[in-house]
Amino acid sequence: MDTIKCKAAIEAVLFATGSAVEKNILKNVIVKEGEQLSDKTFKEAVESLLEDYSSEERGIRLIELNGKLQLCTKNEYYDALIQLVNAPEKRTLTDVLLETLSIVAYKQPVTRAEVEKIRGVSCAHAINRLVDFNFITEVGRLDAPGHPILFGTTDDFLRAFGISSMDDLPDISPDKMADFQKQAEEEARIKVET
Amino acid sequence: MDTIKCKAAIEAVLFATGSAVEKNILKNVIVKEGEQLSDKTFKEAVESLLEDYSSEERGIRLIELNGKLQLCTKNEYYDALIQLVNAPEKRTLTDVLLETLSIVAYKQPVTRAEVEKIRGVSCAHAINRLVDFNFITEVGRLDAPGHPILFGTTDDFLRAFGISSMDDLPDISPDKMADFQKQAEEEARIKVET
Amino acid sequence: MHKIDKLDFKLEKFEGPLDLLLHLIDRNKFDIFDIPIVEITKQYLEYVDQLEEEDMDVMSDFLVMASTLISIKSKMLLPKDEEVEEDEADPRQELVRRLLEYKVYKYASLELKDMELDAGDTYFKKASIPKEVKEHQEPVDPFQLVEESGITISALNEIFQTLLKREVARIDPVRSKFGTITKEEIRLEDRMIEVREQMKGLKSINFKTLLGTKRTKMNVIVTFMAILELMKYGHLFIRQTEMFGDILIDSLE
Repeated sequence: MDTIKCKAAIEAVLFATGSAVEKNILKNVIVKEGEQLSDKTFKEAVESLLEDYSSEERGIRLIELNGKLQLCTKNEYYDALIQLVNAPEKRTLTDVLLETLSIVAYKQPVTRAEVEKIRGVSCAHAINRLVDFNFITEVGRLDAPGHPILFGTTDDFLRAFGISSMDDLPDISPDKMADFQKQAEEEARIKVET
Repeated sequence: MDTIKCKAAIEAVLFATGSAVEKNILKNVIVKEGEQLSDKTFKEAVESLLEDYSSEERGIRLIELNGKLQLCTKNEYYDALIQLVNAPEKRTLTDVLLETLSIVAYKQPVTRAEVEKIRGVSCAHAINRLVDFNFITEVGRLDAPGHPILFGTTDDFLRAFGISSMDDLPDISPDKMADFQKQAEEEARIKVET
Repeated sequence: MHKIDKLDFKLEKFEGPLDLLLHLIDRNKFDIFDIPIVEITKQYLEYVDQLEEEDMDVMSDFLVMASTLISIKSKMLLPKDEEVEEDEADPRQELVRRLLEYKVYKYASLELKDMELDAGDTYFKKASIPKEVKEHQEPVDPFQLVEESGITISALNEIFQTLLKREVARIDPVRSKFGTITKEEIRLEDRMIEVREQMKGLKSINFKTLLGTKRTKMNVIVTFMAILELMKYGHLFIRQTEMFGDILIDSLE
């Protein structure tokens, strides 16, 4: 199977399902009996598709989500298409939900108690809401007394926030922490000076 | 609005709806407020899109029908889709199927009602599966109210079980039947006596 | 240090004690690494005082922090032992760590908010599976099916024999000799009336007599239930002289 045929097959499958498909599943289903599809060819096809779709004359986007591929529209055509399709109602998350979600996103897998420790307030309600929205889900149980639920984020979370993988989360590395400290120190200095 | 932007917008809208959209409706929804879109540009965009989609490296087709446009999967990739969507359910001969098959084999030609009488439970599903598997087939109709279907085994059944004709089916001797009857009666008697 | 504006404060909505503390630090332009604990505790408590009317769940979270602040304050006010001072950690250290940690996630949540706004305009298509694909039926290989299940023709024979045996056993052999089997429907209410009819003029009756020839399981159960019901209403009384012996029913009417 050559790159061109492979590209076409990937596009066909992604278009029809509309959902996110694991790359390895995709690779398996597009190979016809008696045919060969090397990892290299498949990879090239995916890359070529990603490039094609990024072109300005395309209204569709190809996105990667945790090793899955999915087609979706480009944001700028939302106003046009919303006139013809029923899109799920947009929901904006409250600050409480966003804070809770960001802790789960960065600390996952994480228990409710850990989230509450960081936020300093109880957040059973926020956790439940996020589970309802399918932004977070139970990913296991902590091996500790009471076996508390461990939460993690879902693909829906990635989609809703336009994130391809957890690496795309805003950087809050120690460097960033240091920035905060510096910023805080500078603010303090300005205060002293004024 | 230039041809390139127009192409992208058309693609986005057609992708989102997944169904056939009237060209004039399409033209109306893609124009943003304060923008202009000439018939000529729109026509050019559609033609250019039709050409793009006819390329061999596309898995999606753009079809024009009665003044409507629609995106759909190219037929040649249905096989890939089938593999993904109709996740091959594991086909096995379950106990239910084997029981039903044995009744049809020995009692043929037999109606579903007779099979159900012997098994004591309904077996519409099992009958259908066995027909799908081509182990049994309709061999006629019973001359009775409703003219129920009579089922019998197929040549595939004989071949699959390695027998050349129905005569090769192991016997159920009349003695054996009488034994069953006697045995059941005895069991019942013991129960009454205690 | 400026006095805080109470009215402004009331309007503010804080996500929790850490949020409030960060606000106070920010507003007073305090150095997060050198928080004037006396002042911040004072301001914090002023806010918590206004919270009194709020529900206890919210309050308790704020009160926990209040006690932490007071505890830090008291530690800092204690005269220091010159010799051990260097080893002793700043009592504010843990609080600073928590504030910074919280600040990081608060920052991240704001970033996420922007990302959500940007991503909100993306449309994900619903599946459009062609009819041919939906209706496709994988052809079956009967040979493979039989081979995989390891079934043989003689096994099929055994299955059939077992079924026949089961079928024969299912039919009550005694009753089947009387011809057709009719389904009996016995209602408890009807049976209660019948029992009272049968008992009319009798001082007592034997349970078996009461059943007569209708000794089906259903009749035995319903008759017994009818007796229990009638006993409950005080129409009769039952006794049994020995275990598994006859049940005698005495009329109380």
